[in-house]
Amino acid sequence: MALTREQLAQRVAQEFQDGYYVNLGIGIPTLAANYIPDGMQVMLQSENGLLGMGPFPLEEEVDADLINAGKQTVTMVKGASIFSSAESFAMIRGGHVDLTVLGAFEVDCQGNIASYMIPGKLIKGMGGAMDLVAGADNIIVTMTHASKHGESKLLAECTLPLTGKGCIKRVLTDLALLDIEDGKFILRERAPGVSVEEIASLTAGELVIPDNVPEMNV
Amino acid sequence: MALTREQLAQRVAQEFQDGYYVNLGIGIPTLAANYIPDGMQVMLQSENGLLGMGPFPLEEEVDADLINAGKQTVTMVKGASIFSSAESFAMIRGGHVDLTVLGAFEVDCQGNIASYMIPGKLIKGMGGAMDLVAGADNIIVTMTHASKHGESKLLAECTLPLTGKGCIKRVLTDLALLDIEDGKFILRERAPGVSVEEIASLTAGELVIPDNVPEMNV
Amino acid sequence: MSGFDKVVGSYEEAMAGLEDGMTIVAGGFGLCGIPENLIKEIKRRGNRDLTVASNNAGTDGNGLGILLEDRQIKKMIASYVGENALFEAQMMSGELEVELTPQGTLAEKMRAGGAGIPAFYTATGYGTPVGEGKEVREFNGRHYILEEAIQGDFSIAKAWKADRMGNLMFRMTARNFNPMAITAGKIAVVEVEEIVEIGELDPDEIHLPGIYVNRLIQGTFEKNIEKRTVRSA
Amino acid sequence: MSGFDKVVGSYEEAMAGLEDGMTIVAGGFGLCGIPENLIKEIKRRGNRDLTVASNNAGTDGNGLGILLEDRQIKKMIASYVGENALFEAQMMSGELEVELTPQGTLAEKMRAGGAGIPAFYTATGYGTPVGEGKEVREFNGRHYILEEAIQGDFSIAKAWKADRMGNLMFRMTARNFNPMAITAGKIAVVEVEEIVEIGELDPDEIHLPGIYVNRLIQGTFEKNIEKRTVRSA
Repeated sequence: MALTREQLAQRVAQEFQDGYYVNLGIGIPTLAANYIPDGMQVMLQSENGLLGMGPFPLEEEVDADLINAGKQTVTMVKGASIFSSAESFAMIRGGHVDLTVLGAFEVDCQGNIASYMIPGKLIKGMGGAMDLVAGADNIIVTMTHASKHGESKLLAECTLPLTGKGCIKRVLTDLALLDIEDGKFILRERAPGVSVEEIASLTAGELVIPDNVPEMNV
Repeated sequence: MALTREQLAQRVAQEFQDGYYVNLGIGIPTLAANYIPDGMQVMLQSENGLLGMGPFPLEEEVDADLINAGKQTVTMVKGASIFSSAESFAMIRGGHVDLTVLGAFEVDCQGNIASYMIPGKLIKGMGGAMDLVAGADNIIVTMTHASKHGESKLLAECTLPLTGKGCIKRVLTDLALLDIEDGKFILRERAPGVSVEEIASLTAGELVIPDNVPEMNV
Repeated sequence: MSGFDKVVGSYEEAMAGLEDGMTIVAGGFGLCGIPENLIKEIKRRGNRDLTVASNNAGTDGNGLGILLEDRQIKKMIASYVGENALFEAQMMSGELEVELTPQGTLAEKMRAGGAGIPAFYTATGYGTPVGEGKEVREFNGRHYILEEAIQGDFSIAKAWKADRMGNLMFRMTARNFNPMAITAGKIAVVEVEEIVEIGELDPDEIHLPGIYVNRLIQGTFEKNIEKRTVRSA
Repeated sequence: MSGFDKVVGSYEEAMAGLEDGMTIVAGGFGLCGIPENLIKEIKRRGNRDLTVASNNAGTDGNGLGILLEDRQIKKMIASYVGENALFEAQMMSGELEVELTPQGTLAEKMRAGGAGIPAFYTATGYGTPVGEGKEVREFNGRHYILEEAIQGDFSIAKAWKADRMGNLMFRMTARNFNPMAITAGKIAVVEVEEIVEIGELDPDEIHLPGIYVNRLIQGTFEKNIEKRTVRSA
């Protein structure tokens, strides 16, 4: 079975370590904040200028001056700090954020990522995504493995305009967790009940299948 | 008579305008703060990260955490602000300071200035001087017109390592106030009792002497 | 203190001198911390052919979005424009020129513009459409592209508190692009929620020194929220 | 919260891992806001062949000056070294390599090192010895030189107050180079006058977020004054 959004978020959260500063993109990455293991603390960075993002506010706590990068109203946890956009991206570009999780339309086995533009159809802009992928050493891309029509999004070469070149090393899809090494996808984990064959058939880029591909623990 | 240090400072202060943000170098420039005309306010920038420098502290006010760029203990005026060195030089380099006054060993009629190093003799470093001369549109250099041995310091070409190239437009010496335009010194004012001839004899760079060269009002 | 009193008497005065074809650098992120009344004044003035550098272009009917209604903006330099149907329509039709710029690069370009840095290298955008036509250089085995500073004829920004000298404090994430935007404009106009007496702000707590601010005005703000998201108790 | 608790138990622990030949980026201006106890610990450790980037090199017997006594510093990157006779002697004799760097360029190089900017252009130093051997480029008719970022194996810095997560506040002009120095080191060590509980610092008033800080220690400080200058009442 393909992972649900919640399961994807759970699996992302397994990458967290106590003391990590983490930037979570809009959508599934953000959900991962709900699955931080007990006894572990991570500080969420929001690129509009907040480190230490808390949960959504109660109705009476809503403050127009306190939003996240997705423009949602949020709160701050203890130990939070506020800074300008220049400082926020100094932090990101300078590699100070421990883990970045974001979505994508396509990735390829060269570590390229396309996530911000579909020519002629969707031109919303890259926001902070280009800075995030260029600045972070440790990035997880979360995405569906294939389109609704069964077309692979894990390609030999991205077809859409790139968000970043050669910067992605780990991809989590609804079917599998894969690393990218030396121009190949390496299959690391399968979604529960999903066969290696199914994953292989939906992966257009070169895929290395180790002898043992365990099921994810979600 | 050559101007005294106090007279030099007085003449510098005549360049102030109400509302000016001013950076005053160590020595005579700093003295100019004592001659700010009544009813006028200027804010003094100290490049170690203070805008709104006040007078020296009373004995009981001395605080090791509050010094100026000359490492002297100082105070803050109302409306002062504190910032990092990067922000301080963003301000300077970005041209936000209205007037910069600093000393020099030599200037030349190309607008070059040498102020930080005498090879083999004195190597203290440029501190903020190179940033100040590169960042400011409005700079006054204060210096003695000639050495004790009567050698001009207003040259056709600086002999010492430069602090800045082509950036000086106004020089105040103990003998004269001069502008630099099109590769020439233009004599604007004389120190009281100093003749145009004396100034000309002590100016090695090309000097333009207008018909009327008034005495300074000091 | 008259020389340091940055307070102007009206929004008309605040934006006086803005001309057709000028470049404006604007603070704000989404609708958070935007200079909403200064934008309304620009709409009232009716200046056209403006180039605006701002992270977003507002929404339909809010923020910079209202300047699109009368086609006052010729070119937007922004990182994200996805909240605005009118924007998308004008961009698709070619009426509006758009220079999509990564968010961090945009913030740094504004900072550079204010800080006398004409250009800098960044890895952001290398190998992407953003890098096309830009110089690529390797430092320590990594590729970077050259990005140039942004400067404006005007900056418009919003802060929380100011003293009459223009020393500013921002409030929470309404800080965002505002400090850099202010530094990048020849004439920096800032609207605030409260103006206090000189000396009331602790020098250590001032977020941006008044040296960068030319005109200051106290306004009242709608503070619209794009995505009100709450949890239940 | 253990993962975010940056507080270490001793100065030994604070500087653990510093090796001969490493590069240190240090905060402080003159003797103001210098990490005096961290410097003493480096002296105690006896590491040699260090490269140190710091605006000044202390004075004879104070600050970084004490590292010169045992010839621990191989190279200084500084803007002003005029307060230190031993420094001058070692420089003149060639024992000490010195890279004189304009103050603003030094501050910006440290900021760039922390901010993922490998290099930037500045007019500062163009046409002077500082510009020799550096690329010159024209932007808008003016000449600029290319300056590269500074990064260190360690940063050492001093702040006023911190919470245990390393969120920092500085006090008056003791701020100076400290924030940038901290961002530019792989391992950033900060000593402070007071450590408060998490949540005690207002998020809007934090000068540097704890994300940049790896190790934190509370110390007591001599705070020597180079030029005590007073006026009479």
